[in-house]
Amino acid sequence: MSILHDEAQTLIGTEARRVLEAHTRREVLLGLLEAGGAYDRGVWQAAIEQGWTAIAVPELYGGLGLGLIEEGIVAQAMGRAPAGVPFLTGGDGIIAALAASLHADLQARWLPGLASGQIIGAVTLTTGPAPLPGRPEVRFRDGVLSGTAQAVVGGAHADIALLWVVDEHGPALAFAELAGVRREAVASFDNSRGHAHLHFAETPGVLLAEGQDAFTLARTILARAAVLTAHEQLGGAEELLAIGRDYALTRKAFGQPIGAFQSVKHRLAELYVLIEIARANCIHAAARAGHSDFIRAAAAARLSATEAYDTAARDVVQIHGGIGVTWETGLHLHMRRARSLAIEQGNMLFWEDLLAKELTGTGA
Amino acid sequence: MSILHDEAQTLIGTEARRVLEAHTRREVLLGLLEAGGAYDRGVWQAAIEQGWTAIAVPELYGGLGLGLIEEGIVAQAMGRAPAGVPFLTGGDGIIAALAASLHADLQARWLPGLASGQIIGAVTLTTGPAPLPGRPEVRFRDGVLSGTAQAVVGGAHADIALLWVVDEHGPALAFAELAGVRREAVASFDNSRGHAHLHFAETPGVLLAEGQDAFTLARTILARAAVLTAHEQLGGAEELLAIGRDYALTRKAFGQPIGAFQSVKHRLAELYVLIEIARANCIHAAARAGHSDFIRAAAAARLSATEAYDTAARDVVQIHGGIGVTWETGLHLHMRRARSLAIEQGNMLFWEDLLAKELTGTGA
Amino acid sequence: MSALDGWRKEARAWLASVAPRFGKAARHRLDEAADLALGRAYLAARYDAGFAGIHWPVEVGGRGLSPLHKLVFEAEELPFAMPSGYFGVSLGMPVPVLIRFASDRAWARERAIAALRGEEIWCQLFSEPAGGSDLAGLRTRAEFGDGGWRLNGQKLWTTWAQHADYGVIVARSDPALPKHKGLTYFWLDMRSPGVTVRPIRLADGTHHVNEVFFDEVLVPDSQRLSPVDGGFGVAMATLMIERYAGGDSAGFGPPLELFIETARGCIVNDRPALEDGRVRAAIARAYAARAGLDAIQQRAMRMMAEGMEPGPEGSLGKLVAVRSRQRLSELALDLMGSAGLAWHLDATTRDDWAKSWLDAPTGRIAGGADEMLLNTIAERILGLPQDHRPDKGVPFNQIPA
Amino acid sequence: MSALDGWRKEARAWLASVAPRFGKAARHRLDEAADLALGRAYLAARYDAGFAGIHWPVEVGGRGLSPLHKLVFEAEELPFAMPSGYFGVSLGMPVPVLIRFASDRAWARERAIAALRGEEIWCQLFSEPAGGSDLAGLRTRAEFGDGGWRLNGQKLWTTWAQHADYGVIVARSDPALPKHKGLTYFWLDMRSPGVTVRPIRLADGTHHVNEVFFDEVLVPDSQRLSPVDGGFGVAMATLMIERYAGGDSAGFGPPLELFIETARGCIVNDRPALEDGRVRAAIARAYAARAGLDAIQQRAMRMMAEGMEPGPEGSLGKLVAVRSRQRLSELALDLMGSAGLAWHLDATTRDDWAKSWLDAPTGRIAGGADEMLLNTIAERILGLPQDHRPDKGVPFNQIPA
Repeated sequence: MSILHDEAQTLIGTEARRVLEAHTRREVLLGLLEAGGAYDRGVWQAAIEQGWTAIAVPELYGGLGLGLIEEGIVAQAMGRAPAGVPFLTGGDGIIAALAASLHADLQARWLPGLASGQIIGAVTLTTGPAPLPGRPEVRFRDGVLSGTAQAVVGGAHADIALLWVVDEHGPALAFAELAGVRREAVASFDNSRGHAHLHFAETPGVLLAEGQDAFTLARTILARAAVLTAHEQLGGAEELLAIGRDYALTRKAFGQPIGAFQSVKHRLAELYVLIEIARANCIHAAARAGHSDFIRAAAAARLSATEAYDTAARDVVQIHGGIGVTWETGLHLHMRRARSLAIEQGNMLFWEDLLAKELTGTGA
Repeated sequence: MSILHDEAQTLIGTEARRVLEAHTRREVLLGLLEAGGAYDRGVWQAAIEQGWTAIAVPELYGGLGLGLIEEGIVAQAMGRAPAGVPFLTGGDGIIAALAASLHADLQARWLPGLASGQIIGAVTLTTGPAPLPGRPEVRFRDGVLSGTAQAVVGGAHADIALLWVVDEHGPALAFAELAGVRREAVASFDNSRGHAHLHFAETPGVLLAEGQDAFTLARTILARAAVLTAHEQLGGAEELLAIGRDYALTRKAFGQPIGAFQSVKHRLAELYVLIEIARANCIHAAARAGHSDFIRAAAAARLSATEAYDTAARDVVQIHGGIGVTWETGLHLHMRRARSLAIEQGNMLFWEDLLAKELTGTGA
Repeated sequence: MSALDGWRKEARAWLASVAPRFGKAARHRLDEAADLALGRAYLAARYDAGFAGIHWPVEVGGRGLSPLHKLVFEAEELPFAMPSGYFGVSLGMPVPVLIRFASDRAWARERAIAALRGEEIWCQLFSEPAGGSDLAGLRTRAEFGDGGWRLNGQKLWTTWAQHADYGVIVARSDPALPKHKGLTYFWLDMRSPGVTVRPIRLADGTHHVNEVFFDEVLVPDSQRLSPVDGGFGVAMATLMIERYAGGDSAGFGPPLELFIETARGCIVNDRPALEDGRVRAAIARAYAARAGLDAIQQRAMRMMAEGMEPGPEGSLGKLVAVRSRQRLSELALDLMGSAGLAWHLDATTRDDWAKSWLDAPTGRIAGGADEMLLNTIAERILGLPQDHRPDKGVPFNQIPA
Repeated sequence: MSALDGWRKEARAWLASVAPRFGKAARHRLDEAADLALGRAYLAARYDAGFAGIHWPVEVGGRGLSPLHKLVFEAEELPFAMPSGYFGVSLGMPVPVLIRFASDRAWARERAIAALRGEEIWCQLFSEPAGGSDLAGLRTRAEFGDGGWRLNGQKLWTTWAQHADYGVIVARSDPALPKHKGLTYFWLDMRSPGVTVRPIRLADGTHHVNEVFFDEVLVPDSQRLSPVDGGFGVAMATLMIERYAGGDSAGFGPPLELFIETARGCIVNDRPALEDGRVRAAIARAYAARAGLDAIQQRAMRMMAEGMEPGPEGSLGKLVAVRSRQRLSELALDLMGSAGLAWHLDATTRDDWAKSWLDAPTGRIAGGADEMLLNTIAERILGLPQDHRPDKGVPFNQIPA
């Protein structure tokens, strides 16, 4: 149980923050909001150069053979930026799914490209009206896929996808190349996420897991995504706290810094508390991958990080007053990201229920 | 729709507060906490002399022929005290049930005594694990009752009861004299409420309503109880706000009144907000008795008043620091009452669901 | 109540009759200029139909009816989504102040009617970069000299200044006095030389607030609406009007019915969302809060109708309603799952959760931030001490920036 | 982790072996005197078994193991409900301070061992009527003269003073200095002439805190634990020990498992309560908060074990845990319906929701009120400005009462 980062891990974090600070420009992020289906190519290039795409890929396939802890550290820095690229979480899901599958051919075909960043992967476990539905909207029959996966994160740009589908026996996990798939970009309040509907029509696909195996693997992959997303949320919340604190020290009202008023002090202190709880849960969850308590650790991280980022978005904007709601100041970049991340990997109600099921043995 | 009290109503409120202030002594209330199954006889005598027991009884039977508005005004003053007598709400329920029944004999037999306060009534709609259960614990068969009604408010002292029972066809409303019933007083954290288990064993009873009629009447009576209890909660919350405000003005820390610190100011201001919303909902609901929107108005009053009193109990104790948690200071009298009132007329989840059902047409 | 019921029916009938010309469908995909023109036409029609200035005195062109009549009309008007938003500030604050404080009554009547008919628009120039919550900390200077007052400085967050013909403004006439004391209140022509309006874009991408710059703008002394150095009281009266005018228990977001409809289409853990306890609690709580706010407002209106002073609880509406709307909007988006990610350009804060959510922080700041409202309740209603304010009683020009 | 696992097994085995003599069943219906006597016997047995002073230095009678070892033992000990509560303050704050600040090391070792064995009990005399949160505002006087210091005044909220043999105390040695500066820290014999202990009853009816009066109590200068007028620093060190010692993610209330078991027996609208979204949310949220606090504490322990300074986030446990416990206890009572009204005299805050709920406000005040903890986080961790404090730097005897 590695709950203290070692030197190498600490260095990854410091580097990631440095690189992302150097490559992130607010004007670019604001521009992305109005450019449907675009993302921050500069940051993606940096991510590739830094080897972030390779972290979880086995060394055999050109990866670094590291794991969720290191990916989480990078995700936290991405959340802080907040970066305009949505691919690392989906990439982790596909890497994990391929690694867990027995398809050595698929591994050899795709893992090197995922590691090098040449290939972008997406995952559709939480698309549509509810996460991991009992009746997925994409059908798999006779080796081909049909139906629509809705508002897939990174779907506008992905080369391959891991899909939650239904076959003759029920829900299953499938893999597909997206080259021939019709993509319909979704105009979103957080456009750089590359949300797109993927319309499958007799698209060739490969079944990775069926039945209980599919459920178990899907939950594990979703839990990994939740942990990574929680790290992003944590990073975003931290950044907002830092912004709010600085503003509270410099902005004056009634003859003193607004940070001297208890309403502002206590709001920021409460936010600090939420962030530290989220941080502790994130660090813990990343270290529990592969253990029997991983799902509950992931759920705890996800719930506390969502609460921290949501609260940060509400409260730090509020502390800023009017300046907080202008386009140019850009706090809304975090506000938008807080909401898209809250939605993308399954909403709070889903995670509350999943955790409650783990703890009580009772379903809803 | 009388949402402004008229002169007579305003006078009832002023008088009720005056009388209750004159008759309420903190030492007596503290003593009641340790005397299982006792109540504040002085206040009950005053209530009888003031005619509060007669408010809702038709004039024909020696009552005042007034309604929920006037009862609510008195309940609010009772909550403020907080009075050590739990009988008015149960009395209203029995009066309403008898008035709605076609049993002129029961009306003539009991309403005059209820009006004069010689007879104490209790209601068992919310006893047991959940309010208005589909399978009540007391059975009615061949004119007699058996089984236990759990922790009935005022049950230790009541002469008659309105009962939620099950007969051959399902849940029903029954009436019974309690003279021969074994009572088992419940040691409670709010002992003056006279909580007692009522053990029925072949006790004679009268059926008042069956089937859908029983449900409809029970809901109406429960809604009346909710409105009266909401008024009590409102009164308690108001009193706590007044206590908290006074303390914040007089207690000093760090060289100034603690009321100058925003954490204290904003806590009290938020409490004021909750109280005014509860007050508006209470006044509105009391005026809607008999209308088709009564249930939803009652639920809104109940929900907002419970939130106001709970918050007041938490926050005003907190503002007081150590002195707030001593036995002698007696803030815990309100804290205990906040919890007993929150439980007695159906918990928050019940009222949320009832209101949601009204608004959405969908059951849980 | 029957008189009011009759009024309600009348209003509904008229609104339904003009809805095809002015309502949501007619406004679909209009650009702002066309929508504003339609709005002006709507206001003229509304005036002619007798539904304008409902509770204003007849002497200034109003109908002289009760505030309840106004409330009823507005409740009926809301669902039609008429293009009346451009005139909300104008008719809500500056013109009522004019009616109350302008000494030239005939001129005030002329302005009032023009504003009611949508021919003229007024804006309110209060906030500044250095002081949002701290209104009295404003720095725009008004210096008296030849021909009147000369204004120099900058205002911020001025709603619809880009369309305004006139504005009301508070400026610092004597910086040697403590900050609340050296302020004077004027009206001015927004086309005066030296006035520059620059739009500000908000988080949701819209452009309805502005920066306004004043460079040697001449304002004759006849346009003064307060005593010299006595403008703070008039400004506070304006804000009070604003606070009461701001009554909407939905917090200017979608009605609760829309939340219920949204939830009806959603799934929580393979069951209908409306069966989920958390969703049910959110609905019940929002209803209880809104019902309370509605009851407070109705009671206030009724008291006003009976010549009584309404209680101070009238001021808490925005505080409760906008926070509640913010949370409800977040929950709606969460429930919608990936469908909640979509952004509809044409949507409004009244009919779309994403729009309502993204705009909610503006609502929590505009017209008094939450924290200021809580302070006001604590100090004015509960009588608690004022916060420590180091600038209290200090000459304005000696307060460190 | 295997060393710790071994330690955990050892602890569990020993605890199970003595549970019949000291555990919950053995304590059933004992009066306080008998329970305290049992507690002393338990502490002696615990010391002899090597589970006392686990992370204290060997030189003062401790085991010299890591804080993690202590944490593990406490987690194992908790479910047995051993009679160790009387010694919690004693071993938590005063004795560690003594170990750290007493100059007579042999004597300190003697006291430490006696305290570990339950033979002696120490109390902490800090709070006063005039200042709960404002520790430095205390008024108890210490005047130096013949034979040492003379103490006069009154302390409040002193836990278990009625059983204490010794106490540590902060008193005002120079009222002409600003309030933080004129304080001195001593230890004293609670049986000294002039010391009077009077119990205070709390809201839940229990008697574990006291008023303590000092009337010309003589304390030799050798019992001084701080420089003259330099006691505030030592007092703050004590409070820091208290804040870290106070780690319990259940907020000293029942474990989450009990909530789940309680809910398992409840019905919400004719369905099992555990299927209700609100109940599920409460369970999930409480778990997330507690898991976070546990992870923070484990990380801190691990850092300490590796010789690093743990982060400041260690101080937020009580703030989160007790508030969470308060809400969870309320919800548990609500869910139980009329069964929730019952009051069990024998119950504890660890195993009964009514008891936990009624005692929760004490938890939110003792050892630093929520508001003080938030201020500390804001000022010490986030570097935000201190509140306005009119008494800052003013000689204590010139601050208006």
